[in-house]
Amino acid sequence: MRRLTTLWLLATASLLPAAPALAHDSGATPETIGAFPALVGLSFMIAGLYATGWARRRRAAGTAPGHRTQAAAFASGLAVLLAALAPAADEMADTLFSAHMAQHLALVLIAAPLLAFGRAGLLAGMGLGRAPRRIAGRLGFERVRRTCHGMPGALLAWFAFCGVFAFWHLPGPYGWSLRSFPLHVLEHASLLASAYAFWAVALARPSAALGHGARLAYVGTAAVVSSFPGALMILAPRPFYAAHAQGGWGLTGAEDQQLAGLVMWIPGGLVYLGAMCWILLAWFAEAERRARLARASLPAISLLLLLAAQGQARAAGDNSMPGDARQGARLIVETGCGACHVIPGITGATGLVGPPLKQIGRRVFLAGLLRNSPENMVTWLRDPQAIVPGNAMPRLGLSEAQARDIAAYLATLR
Amino acid sequence: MAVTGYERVLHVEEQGYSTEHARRLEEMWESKPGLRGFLSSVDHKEIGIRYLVTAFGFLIVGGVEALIMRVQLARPNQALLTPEQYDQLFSMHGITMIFLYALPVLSGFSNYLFPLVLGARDMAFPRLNAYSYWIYLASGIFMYASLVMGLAPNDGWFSYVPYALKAYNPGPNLDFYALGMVFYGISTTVGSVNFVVTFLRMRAPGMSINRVPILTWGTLTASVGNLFAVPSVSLAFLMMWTDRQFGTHFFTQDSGGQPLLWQHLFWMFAHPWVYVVVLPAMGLVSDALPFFCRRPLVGYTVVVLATVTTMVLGFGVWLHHMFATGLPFIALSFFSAASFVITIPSAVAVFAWIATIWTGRPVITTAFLFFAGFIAMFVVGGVSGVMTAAVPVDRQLTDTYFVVAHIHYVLIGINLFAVMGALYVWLPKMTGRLLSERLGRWNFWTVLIGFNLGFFPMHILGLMGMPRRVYTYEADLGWGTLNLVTSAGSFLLAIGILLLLVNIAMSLSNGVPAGDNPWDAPTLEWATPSPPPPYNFPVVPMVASRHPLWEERLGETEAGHSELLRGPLLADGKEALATSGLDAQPEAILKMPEDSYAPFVVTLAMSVGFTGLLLHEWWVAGAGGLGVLAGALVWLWPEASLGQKAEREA
Amino acid sequence: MSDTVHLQAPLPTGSVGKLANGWFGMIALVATEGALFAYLLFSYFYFDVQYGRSWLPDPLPAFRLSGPNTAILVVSSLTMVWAERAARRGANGRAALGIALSFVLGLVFVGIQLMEWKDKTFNYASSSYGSLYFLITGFHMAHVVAGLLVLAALLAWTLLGYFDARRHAPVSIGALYWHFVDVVWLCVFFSLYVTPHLR
Amino acid sequence: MPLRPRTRWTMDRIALAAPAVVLPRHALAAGLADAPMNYVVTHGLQGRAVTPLLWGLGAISVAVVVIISLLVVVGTLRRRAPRMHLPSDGQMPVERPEGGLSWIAIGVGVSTVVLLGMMGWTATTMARIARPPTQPALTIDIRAQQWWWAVRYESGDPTRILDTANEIHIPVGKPVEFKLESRDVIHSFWVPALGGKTDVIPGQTNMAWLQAERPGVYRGQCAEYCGQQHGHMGLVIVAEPPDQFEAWMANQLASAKTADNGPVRAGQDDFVQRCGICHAVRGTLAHGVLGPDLTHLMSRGSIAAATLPNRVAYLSGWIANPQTIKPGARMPTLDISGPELARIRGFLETLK
Repeated sequence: MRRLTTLWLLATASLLPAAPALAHDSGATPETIGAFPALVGLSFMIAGLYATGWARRRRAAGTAPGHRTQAAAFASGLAVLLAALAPAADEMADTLFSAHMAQHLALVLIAAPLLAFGRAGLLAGMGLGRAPRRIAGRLGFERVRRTCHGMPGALLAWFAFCGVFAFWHLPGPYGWSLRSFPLHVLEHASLLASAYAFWAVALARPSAALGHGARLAYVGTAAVVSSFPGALMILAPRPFYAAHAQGGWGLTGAEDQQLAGLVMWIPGGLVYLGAMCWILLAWFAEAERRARLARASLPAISLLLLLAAQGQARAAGDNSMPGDARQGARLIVETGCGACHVIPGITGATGLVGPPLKQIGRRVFLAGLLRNSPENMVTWLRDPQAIVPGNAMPRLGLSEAQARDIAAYLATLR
Repeated sequence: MAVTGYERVLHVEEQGYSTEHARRLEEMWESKPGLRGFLSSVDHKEIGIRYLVTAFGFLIVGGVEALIMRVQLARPNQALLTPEQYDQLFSMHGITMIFLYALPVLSGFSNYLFPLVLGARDMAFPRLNAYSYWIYLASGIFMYASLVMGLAPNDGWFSYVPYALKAYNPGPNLDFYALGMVFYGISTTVGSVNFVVTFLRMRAPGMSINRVPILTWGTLTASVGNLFAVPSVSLAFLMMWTDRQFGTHFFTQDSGGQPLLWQHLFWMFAHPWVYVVVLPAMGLVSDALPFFCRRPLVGYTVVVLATVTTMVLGFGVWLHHMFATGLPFIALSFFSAASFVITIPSAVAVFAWIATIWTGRPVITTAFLFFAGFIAMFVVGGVSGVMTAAVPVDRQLTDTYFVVAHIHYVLIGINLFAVMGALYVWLPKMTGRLLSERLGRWNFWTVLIGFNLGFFPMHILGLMGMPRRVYTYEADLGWGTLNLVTSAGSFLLAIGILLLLVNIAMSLSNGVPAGDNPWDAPTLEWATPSPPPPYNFPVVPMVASRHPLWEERLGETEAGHSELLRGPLLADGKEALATSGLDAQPEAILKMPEDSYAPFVVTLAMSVGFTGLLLHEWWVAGAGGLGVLAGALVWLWPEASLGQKAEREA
Repeated sequence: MSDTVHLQAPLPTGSVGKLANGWFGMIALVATEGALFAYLLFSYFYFDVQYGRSWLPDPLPAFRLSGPNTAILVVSSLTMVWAERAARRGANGRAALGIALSFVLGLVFVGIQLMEWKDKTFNYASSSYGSLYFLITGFHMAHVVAGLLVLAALLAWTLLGYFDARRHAPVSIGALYWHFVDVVWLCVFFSLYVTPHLR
Repeated sequence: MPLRPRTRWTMDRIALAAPAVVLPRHALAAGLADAPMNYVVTHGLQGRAVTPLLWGLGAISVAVVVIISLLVVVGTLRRRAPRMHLPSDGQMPVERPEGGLSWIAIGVGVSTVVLLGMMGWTATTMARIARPPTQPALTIDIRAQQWWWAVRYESGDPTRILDTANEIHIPVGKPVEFKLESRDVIHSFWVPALGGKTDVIPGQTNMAWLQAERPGVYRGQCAEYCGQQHGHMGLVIVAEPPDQFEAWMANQLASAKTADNGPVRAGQDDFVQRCGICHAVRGTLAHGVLGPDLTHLMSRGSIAAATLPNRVAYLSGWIANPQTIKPGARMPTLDISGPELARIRGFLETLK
């Protein structure tokens, strides 16, 4: 019941801004009139999946304050998306290039980051249930995902984002998209998709692949590159988009184009700046959080320091806490870790919800936050929600000894 | 000597500065005596001091140029200088102060202080550090060679085309500048790379990202800014040089060139550059002001955020130097708005300093006075900047003496005041002797009064319509009196700076010994002797708070206690610890290079190359290039002692 | 936080892959070089929007040589990935082969590029387009040549047996530079060769 | 320091500060009367919108500087250490008092509001000066070059196209449009009393407009550094009532009155021979375009781009030795004999 309510709320919320737009779509072509309800329907479906996924996660891991923010971000992202693509907005974008630019920016700089922040992909995926994901896994999607995980994926997203954005704002491709409705749909879809991929990396919890500093550079350089066409439009003395050469709404073609460049350059730039500030603050907040965590596990680690102080050079393996790896493997099967993770050596552990645990023994960080040491692994396994509130991994109710055994097994995955 | 292995466990011990261990470290890290040591040293402290001395040398030369110009302008229709001489002087004055003084002096402080405040033994790339200094010196000499020959650049520091092109400027004057700036850009770039990597990799264990001193944030931000800004100016100058020498058409008005492209490329660089030469200085103040207010800085996080934000915004507003170039009004209005917005982060810093003073218990030392003066001058430069952000007003103000006043309040107010204050704070660390406080008072007040007397009237001269860069003016324009006042003020300012030099000289000869920590300051450099030994720290310090030397008194020990004399020894040859970027966890043991002649030799070869380009002696340039290649190859050749080569089984 | 510092684990010493300062230094260098090309392309497009179609040469830049040449450079990057992987496993022979392949492909790229330059009907002094075309491709060429020197050094060092599975940071760092040269070419190629056809 | 109630104390400071904001205005206004290039007192229509903004921003700036300086001074003196000594004497404790952050919040909040206000004011001002209020009465082409201004009055009627130099007459109360082009390097067209500057850039035509509110002689100058004689690249705008302007125009359109013989004729011949390559005097054989058109030289108030008053002595000196007066100027020092100089001067004096 509750799930249905959430679904309904989300759907209505996303429809609200579109309603007036639907009311007076005079002058819109039959194609666009048909397209918008289709888009609304699609959004409705995605919202439903999202709500289902959201509820599933809550059942598994309980609620955290971050979850509501995520849902709110998702809903507003969807609302912005629909508002930006509503027929009335489309109609204005047909006349004014600056309006069209504002529409694109609403997609890539507002809707996409909100959806990414709401973890739309993950939760809608969870909403699909297991079967489709298993099929996707069989089709080799997982392999693709794993290859793209971390740095290669981040670079790919960066280039896709900047490249797609630049491509569609070249006079040629821009003109094609105006002449052909399918191309126009493709334009908007590819802008949104590449932006989603980009922001998913930029706003994700820090992974070992892309730390905070790297993400600052990631966003900063994208800001420069994708603002580049804007700077050129500001400095261009004549319009170079044939469809908008006449201008409109009291603006000449050149002025309209300059305005578009400025919308891109300044309000657009502020979005990037805001994202950079957010990452920087998150960096600081995490440093604080780690200091707090460190305090909690103070005594055990002091002991290690003492050992080191005596100059006892020992191999890393000797230092790991005692735990039975074989017992751990059994516990992993019992607990059902494989439902969410790919775990080498465990049959049936092919889950796609959490990160694959291949070579986890060699990773630098746990959850992108804790140093990957045996004791931190135990802490994490016993209560992941205490360390990263609102993350997708549920509290499993493991005892200290059980957690130690599992950690011992995971440590062998090198 | 150097024992390497693929990995080892850190050996932790308690060690002081006078133990056998320290003596061994000293032996390893010390530079050779005499000229050999001078040419080969890679010690960051040595290099930092060289930067400071050289930058002050250029400050004095640039200052003398300014004084000569002020004599010429003191009265109407004077003929002390010919127009050509005047043009060369004002151009060299700008080039000197902006490029050869303002950034290098801050690089000097950063070089000296980075490893010390971060708890490291040296910079990330010690040889690159020496290299960046040598290039700076060589490019400075390269550009100054022109003045000696009377062929100095004569088109101002922003060198607008087409006046800078061969058609209007046939002599080699602008070639010196163009090639000199490309040359100089190398120094800035490699220096910036070094600061960035040092910041990310060389922090003491436990010095997480929210515990580093603000001065390193300032320098980091400026260095990242440099990495993105300097290519623009190097490229622009290269294009200018090819336009002049090979008949390319980037900036000519015929064959499709665009004079305005020069302005875009130049200001895309030069606006961020303004922040490059003030952010590290602001960082110095943010760190040192709290020493004298007896409390930590208010709002550490927001100040860091403001620093970064300023730099990022700084890249978006270059067009506000071009409000009068006939750009469309729509563009002007947006850029005007953005230029207003950029003052907000500066306001954050100003109010953080005021709050620190207001809620602290100020100890009024000379350094404090300079910092307090700095805040006031900062605000004068800031608000005059805001006035120029308003397009309609700027179309009157720009290119008048108002802008001259503004740039001097920014560069002297925010850079020189901070630098002088910082000298009073950190020179005792470098030399081991305090500066005289009594002479310091004289120094401060002479500088403050001289500066304001010399530069405040320039605002009014600007409002009275005096354009900048005029070699003389007519009596009936009514600018005589204020120009006389300005000239008098500039001489008073010069006396003030002379007093500083006198103070330094007296301190060197018989100053009061400073002790380790004369200001009872909280950061790591004050835990070392003054001057610090070549290895900086006998053990790698481990940090548990933002203020290691204050944490007990502030009760900020909930995260543990900093350990300054008990930690990893790292004495298996010249070694340093690489730590992770976020929370400074040890990641690797780095092998640090020995002293090396390579940086000096490569610089020498480069100087030969650039001279060849200047003289069109292509074979000389080619020989220089080959020399650079050979030097680089020797430099980069993998060495077993640096852990760059596979181990051979013993 | 000193107490949380993990000192018990053995730390790698010397220049180790992505823990080497040189790796970070190269990233910073790539950033600044990337900015240089961004300003070059900014200048190109600045002229383009000032003058429009009339500024571009007639005929527009063709793909006959530049297309295959681009492919060659991309392949040289792939061989370098392969070489670096081999170096990581300590397979010096394969690493040397990969580096040598990249080097040869780079050399071929330079040759074809020189042919393309010779074919041009304009030169660097005939118009601002000519000046920019030769400046941008020339800058890239200079980077390729620098990259070739780097590859030559790496090849020599690999053949001298300087590297093993634990010590191969110079290979990784050199490879990063080579990939950068490749990616920049894609941007240059897209701007100078592709965009004129997309107006 | 004896403590007084803090409120009064602050009020004193504010009271002291107020004149600092107000006073300079009067002092300035008085001093500026002698500075013809000032723009704090305006005579143009643009200035009516811009000058209040200039004053306003100036006043806010002064106020900000005063307030911040006071905060620094008061903050320093308020709780300063009893006497100067080094902190390391051990007598100065370290503490972390609360309340600092609210300074930043309030300070930045107030600054932002003030900045937004300034932004809004700027935007409205820009809108007011973006275009002339009415159709321009006159279009004047300005061709800037090292180091003088060629002036051409445009007209649809070819007989009413007028060439002159450095001195521009305009009718009062009507907007005049300027088309700005450069023959060599970048200059900037600037007549401060009438409006802001616009750069003159080779290869592009910039537009500017000015409207004089009161009759008068307004001095202008090149504002972008353009070489050795940048400092002496002046110009003058003479704003006149429309009828006077028309009369001036009529006179200027006429060719020079030439003599058929006598000393003036000899001077004219000398002029044509020695100066005619660069200068033009309509009605004679002198058709040069490298230097200013001298057809009505004596109607101008100044010579050498508003560098010298147009009097006989200066004119002679200038013809004889321009390189001493404007070193580097494009006009060479000609080897002119005394009698020759006298003849040429005599001819020039007839060009009314």
